[in-house]
Amino acid sequence: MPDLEKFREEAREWLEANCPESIRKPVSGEDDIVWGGRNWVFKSDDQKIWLDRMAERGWTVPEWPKEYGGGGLSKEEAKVLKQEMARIKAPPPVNSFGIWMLGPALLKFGSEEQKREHLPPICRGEIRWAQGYSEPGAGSDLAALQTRADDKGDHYIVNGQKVWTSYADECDKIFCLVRTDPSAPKHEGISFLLIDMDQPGVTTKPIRLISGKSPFCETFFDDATAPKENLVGELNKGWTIAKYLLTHERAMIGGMDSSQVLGRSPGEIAADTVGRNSEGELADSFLRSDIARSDVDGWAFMLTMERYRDKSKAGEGVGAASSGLKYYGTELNKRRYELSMSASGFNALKIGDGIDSEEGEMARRWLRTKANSIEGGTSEVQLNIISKRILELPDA
Amino acid sequence: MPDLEKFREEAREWLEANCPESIRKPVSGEDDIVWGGRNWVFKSDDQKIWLDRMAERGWTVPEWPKEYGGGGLSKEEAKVLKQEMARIKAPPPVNSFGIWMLGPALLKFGSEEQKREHLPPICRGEIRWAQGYSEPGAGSDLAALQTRADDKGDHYIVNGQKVWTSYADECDKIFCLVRTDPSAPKHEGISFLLIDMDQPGVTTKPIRLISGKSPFCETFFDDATAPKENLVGELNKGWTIAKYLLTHERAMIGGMDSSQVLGRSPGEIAADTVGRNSEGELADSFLRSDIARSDVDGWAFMLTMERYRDKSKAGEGVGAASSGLKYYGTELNKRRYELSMSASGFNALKIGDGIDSEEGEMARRWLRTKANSIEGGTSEVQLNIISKRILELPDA
Amino acid sequence: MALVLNEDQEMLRDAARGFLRRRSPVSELRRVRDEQVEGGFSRDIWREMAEQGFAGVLVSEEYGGSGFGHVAAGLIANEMGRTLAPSPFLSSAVLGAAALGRAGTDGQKGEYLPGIAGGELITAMAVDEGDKHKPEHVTLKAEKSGNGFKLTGAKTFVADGGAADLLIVSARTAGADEDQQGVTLFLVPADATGVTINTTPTVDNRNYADITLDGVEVDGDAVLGEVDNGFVLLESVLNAGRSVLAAEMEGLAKESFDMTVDYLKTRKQFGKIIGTFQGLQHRAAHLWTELELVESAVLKALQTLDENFDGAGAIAALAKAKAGSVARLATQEAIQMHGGIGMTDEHDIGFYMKRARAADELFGDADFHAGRIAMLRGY
Amino acid sequence: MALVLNEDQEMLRDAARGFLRRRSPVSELRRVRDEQVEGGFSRDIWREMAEQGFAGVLVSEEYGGSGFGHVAAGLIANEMGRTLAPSPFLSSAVLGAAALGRAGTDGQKGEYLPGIAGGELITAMAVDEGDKHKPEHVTLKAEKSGNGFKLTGAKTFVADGGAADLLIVSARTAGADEDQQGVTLFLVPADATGVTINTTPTVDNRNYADITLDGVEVDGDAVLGEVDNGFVLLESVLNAGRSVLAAEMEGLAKESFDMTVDYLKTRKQFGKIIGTFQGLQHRAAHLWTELELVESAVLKALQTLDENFDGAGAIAALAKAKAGSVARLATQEAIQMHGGIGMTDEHDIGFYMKRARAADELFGDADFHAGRIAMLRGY
Repeated sequence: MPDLEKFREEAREWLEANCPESIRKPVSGEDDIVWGGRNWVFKSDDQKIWLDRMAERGWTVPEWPKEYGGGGLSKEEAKVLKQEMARIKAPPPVNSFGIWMLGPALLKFGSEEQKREHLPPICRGEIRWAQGYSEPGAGSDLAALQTRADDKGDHYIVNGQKVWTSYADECDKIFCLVRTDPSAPKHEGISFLLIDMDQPGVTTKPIRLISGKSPFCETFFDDATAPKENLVGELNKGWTIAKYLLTHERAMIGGMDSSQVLGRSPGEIAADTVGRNSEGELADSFLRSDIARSDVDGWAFMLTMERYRDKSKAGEGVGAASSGLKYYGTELNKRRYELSMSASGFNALKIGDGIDSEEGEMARRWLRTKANSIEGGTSEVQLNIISKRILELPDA
Repeated sequence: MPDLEKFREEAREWLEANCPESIRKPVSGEDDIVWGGRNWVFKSDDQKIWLDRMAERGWTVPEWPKEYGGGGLSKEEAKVLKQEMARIKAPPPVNSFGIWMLGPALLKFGSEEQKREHLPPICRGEIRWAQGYSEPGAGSDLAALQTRADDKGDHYIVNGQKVWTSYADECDKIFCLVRTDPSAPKHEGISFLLIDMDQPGVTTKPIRLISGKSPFCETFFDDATAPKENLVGELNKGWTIAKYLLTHERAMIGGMDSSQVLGRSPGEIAADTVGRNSEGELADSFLRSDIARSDVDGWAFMLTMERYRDKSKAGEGVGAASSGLKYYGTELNKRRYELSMSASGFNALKIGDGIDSEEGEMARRWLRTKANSIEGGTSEVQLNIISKRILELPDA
Repeated sequence: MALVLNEDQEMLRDAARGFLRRRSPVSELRRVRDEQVEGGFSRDIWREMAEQGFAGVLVSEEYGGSGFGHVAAGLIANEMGRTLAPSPFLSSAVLGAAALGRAGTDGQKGEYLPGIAGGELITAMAVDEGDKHKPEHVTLKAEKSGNGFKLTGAKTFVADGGAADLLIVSARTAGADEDQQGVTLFLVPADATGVTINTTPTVDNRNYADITLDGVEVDGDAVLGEVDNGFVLLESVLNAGRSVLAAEMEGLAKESFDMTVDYLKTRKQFGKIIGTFQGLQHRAAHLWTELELVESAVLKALQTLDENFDGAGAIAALAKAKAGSVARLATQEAIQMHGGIGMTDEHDIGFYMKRARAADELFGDADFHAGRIAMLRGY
Repeated sequence: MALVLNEDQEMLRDAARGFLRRRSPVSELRRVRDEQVEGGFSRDIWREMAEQGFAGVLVSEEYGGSGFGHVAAGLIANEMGRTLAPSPFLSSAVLGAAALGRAGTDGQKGEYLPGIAGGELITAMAVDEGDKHKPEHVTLKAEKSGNGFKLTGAKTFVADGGAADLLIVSARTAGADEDQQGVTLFLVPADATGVTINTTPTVDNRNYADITLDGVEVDGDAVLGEVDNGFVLLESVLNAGRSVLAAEMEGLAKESFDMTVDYLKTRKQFGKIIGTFQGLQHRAAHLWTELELVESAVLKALQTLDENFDGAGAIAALAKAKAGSVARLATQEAIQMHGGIGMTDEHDIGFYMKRARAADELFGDADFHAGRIAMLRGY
């Protein structure tokens, strides 16, 4: 494919010319991540320059159509661009739930007007979106949500509470699942609604986790309003969009590379703390066998992600199998962190003064992994999905 | 307690005088086990002498009342007798399902006439009993049994099929759960009935297991008869007796000592096949850690049996906790044998010509352990019992 | 001895439970954390505990304790595990009292034991030097110096090191770095010249310290037990500590299990009480059996300590191994079964998982002790 | 290469499946066992398999094979796993063909490969000497003798050793017992003077042999590859065998899983289809994810062999490790979920568990290969 190589050359040249030197480095902390939005404060001028230049070219979302602010690139071109960015250690110009979640939903289910209104500001990092799915009473049973949007002619009045809304306290808008028909069966009275955060009826409260400070918030709607045109897709058909995005999210959460823990493998960590015997093996039989087995599973898991990607490319759908990835990947990640903690010993137990301290990175990450098998659908829910949709085992 | 020490002296003296020298040795094979019954052929004269002398003293069933052929000993005395027998390696004079299962049931639920008729021949090893609980269609759902006993005035006519009836092809009689009221809810139409095997309506067929030849049979009832006086306990209340005996059986199966496999621990076996490193540890990290963890669990399990015995002695019931022993003990046993097989390597895979060969003891026992977590109520059933009766979790 | 509690022991347990639920529920640990209480526990509550007899449970009556013994100590620890009560019970009332009671001269006993029993004197064991427990790895040097010794080196992860008045320090007086022979125990006042104590906040919000000794001078009276032969003493004292710590883990594992079973009985999902889901029922039932095994191993270890203190090595290893692995499993399952709410700092359940991990690590984790059992069995 | 099958491969798989279900269902293994068929498989069926192209899948067209390669060999093995088809496919068509194809002289290839591809010549690899797989442990001695060598020693657990016409034997020509250097591979006719072959019936009812070589004389042409440098060759040939054996285990694990899921959908207990019990559903769903991982690892290993035969060590270890542990788990779960009926010899499911264990053990069990991966990663 000479075209692709030509594209690679152009991309490389452009990136060399346009990516500021100061930000060409691996992402190492919160300060290196740009989320955008009205409240955003760039940590450096170069961050802003980089975002603006990339946005202008449509490369903050390379595969989205050009008319909505994307780059209009093919999958292959987008992959080349990613490789070339990685080559010079160029970070993503902007991260956001708008890019990962809302954009794909609007592209698939949104009206032409909605796409034109909401997608360009996402591409340019001007509007930051939060996700409003979960509710305190609902948990894994997402469709049991109670937040209601009552029809008031040209707008909805929204009342209720969402939980696990990441960064809601810093976001401009939120996409929500709301109940628009309380009398319908629970999956059939739900709609997908876009709501402005910047109004008196919306308030947020941060959630502290067992691992300390977190991006999560509770978000409260108290007679909040949203215009009718903010309804995405059909009225009472929001569950379809929710399912689409959940599958999307599952693949993301399950697919996290878990072979390394803070840049080192559990085997390397253990070699430092327990040493090796005369055969060169870890001196601790227990750690050695547990780590080796987890490495076997980790490698086979990565190959499974590769195989699913290749299957998708070959036109075969992966479907409910994404539940398998989500389940296995998150359980594996927990296991990895348990092993890394054991390999590190006393040192990893140190966590700094106060629950919100920045110290104790290993322990905080270990604690944080425990949510992996809960968020985006618990492990138990994934097993139910596999059992029903793939194995076709009967309902009780 | 000087009385107990006096009893010990007497017992020791009597055993020394009456236990034939030739049979004072550990039980090492089928030939060393006496089951009794009309069809029994003793492997030596001394086996018969030993049985007759012990039976005369009531010591084949030391704790049963004297009037039914037992020894009338207290728990403590019976324990002393067992210790003294072990001291000189005296084997049990007779084994039987009559002693382990039917006897306790008759003592608790039988009429005076039934006790006088059936217990003494058990004590003397004259009548050998089989157990007829399971049916092919019922499995774990024992109460779903279909074998019917129809009331014909002074007798019942029995039709149906039992499975997993140990040694039924060599037994004289069988105690069965039968359905006496097909219209009642399934637990309420079951009775406990004693049936003669020696009649045209009863036939048996041995069952071959994955481990080869087995004592199990299928037993078929085709218009078999049983007199009314053979009904134990109340009509249609047989489930009560069944539950009593199941708890009894569970404790027996779960309580098998699983720390040794053919006289050697998995750790010893592995030391021979994989050797040791310079620290004296097994050279194979995987086997070492798995075996050590299984030894930890095995020891803690044995202490739990000890604790439950002590609790019983102290007057606290163990109740549904026997399900915990059954579950844990059988799963542990399976794990032990898996480890022993892995530790033994190629050698343990050898099994001799033909499925019924006597060779390949290790492999055959390994295969046989797989039934431990099925027979006497599957592991899943035990977990259900714990969940409901101990944790009091609600029904679906 | 029958493997059950007698009536006195049951009464003691009930009393401890009542006191701890009232005076040191989980909210007390949370307070200690949030207010960054110095030393990691409330001195007032520790004094009340001492009045309850907790601090003197292993100190003989002669020195102001009750001498109830290790089963009693385990019952108290078990209840402390249930409420995650922060206190120097393990360091001072168990390790300190056992070490001094076992090997102290009359002078040493008279000087320290009444203070321990009264809750006024707090001791801490300074054993480890690396990131994993390895008591024979002793490089902290004690050189003869005048009538006494000069100690130089560093210890890590000393439980209650930041609150201790008296440190019990393992030091090398002879032999190579990993030899058991040549280890000596010393009593070192925490305020001695040359002692630096840095507390290290940890996931379980208890109080640990890294301690440096820079040419600390002590006199001959500071030796606890025999010179060069301290390792056997150290091990038997640690075995008491491990067994009591196992009892604490038993308590915390059971409490988190009870909380979880309660939650399963009330939480609804998909229109059903989640406790009706067989997937969760079976995991809960399995955990119950594991907890039964822990109870047996722990009780046997404690009884053995009361009967034959020095012969309790293997059974202490069993108790610590089994309690450690099951406490970790139980608390991890507790979080998963609680779902999102269990991940929030607002809910107590996370505190149990954090303590389980730190307690497992302290004085040898489950694998360390399973490995000891393997060595004892010849593999 | 994309980690999916292409159309040709799918066609090959479907053809193999059709043939094996028809000609060698599980009842054929049962027949071989019950009738104690010599060699452990039917020569007639093996000839038919050769006609289907199974025997020549790794033999180049020049020597009468199809040269389809390792992915193809794996697909055939996978289907053989599904029906537990007894045949010398692994020993002869994979190990024999790979060894000769890789290292044979033109003369050796011309002499043996056409026979292998045609199914007339059966080879077997004689590697192990102890009870656990350890290919570098070679004490069978090959001493120079005239123009050739004299071989003395014993091998154990030689798959298809009782049916083989030609043995490929690892022998020590230099170095110490466990050195990799100094190992040489020899081609030894099974009927050579001094060769004693004792077949050992095993749980999987396949054909293994203990083989003794008592001063067996072979000439220089019997050396396969280089003298003293045979270990690298042996390892790469074994890696092909391990990967294909992993594919067989994938097949048998999946078949036993499918049988079990079908059973869960029909068997009733307590008035309900047992497949409705969430306890069993979750275990089945977990197994399904494990089987997905096996499929990925096995396919990657086979593809790697086709691309870079000598570089497939680590991935072959992964495939064998993952397939071995999951095949054992899957077949054990299959028995438990089948309940009593699964314990009877009459039911086929037990055969799957027996084969899973023997196949796991052959050429290194799951732990052996996890250990190799650990060594490669530096621990």
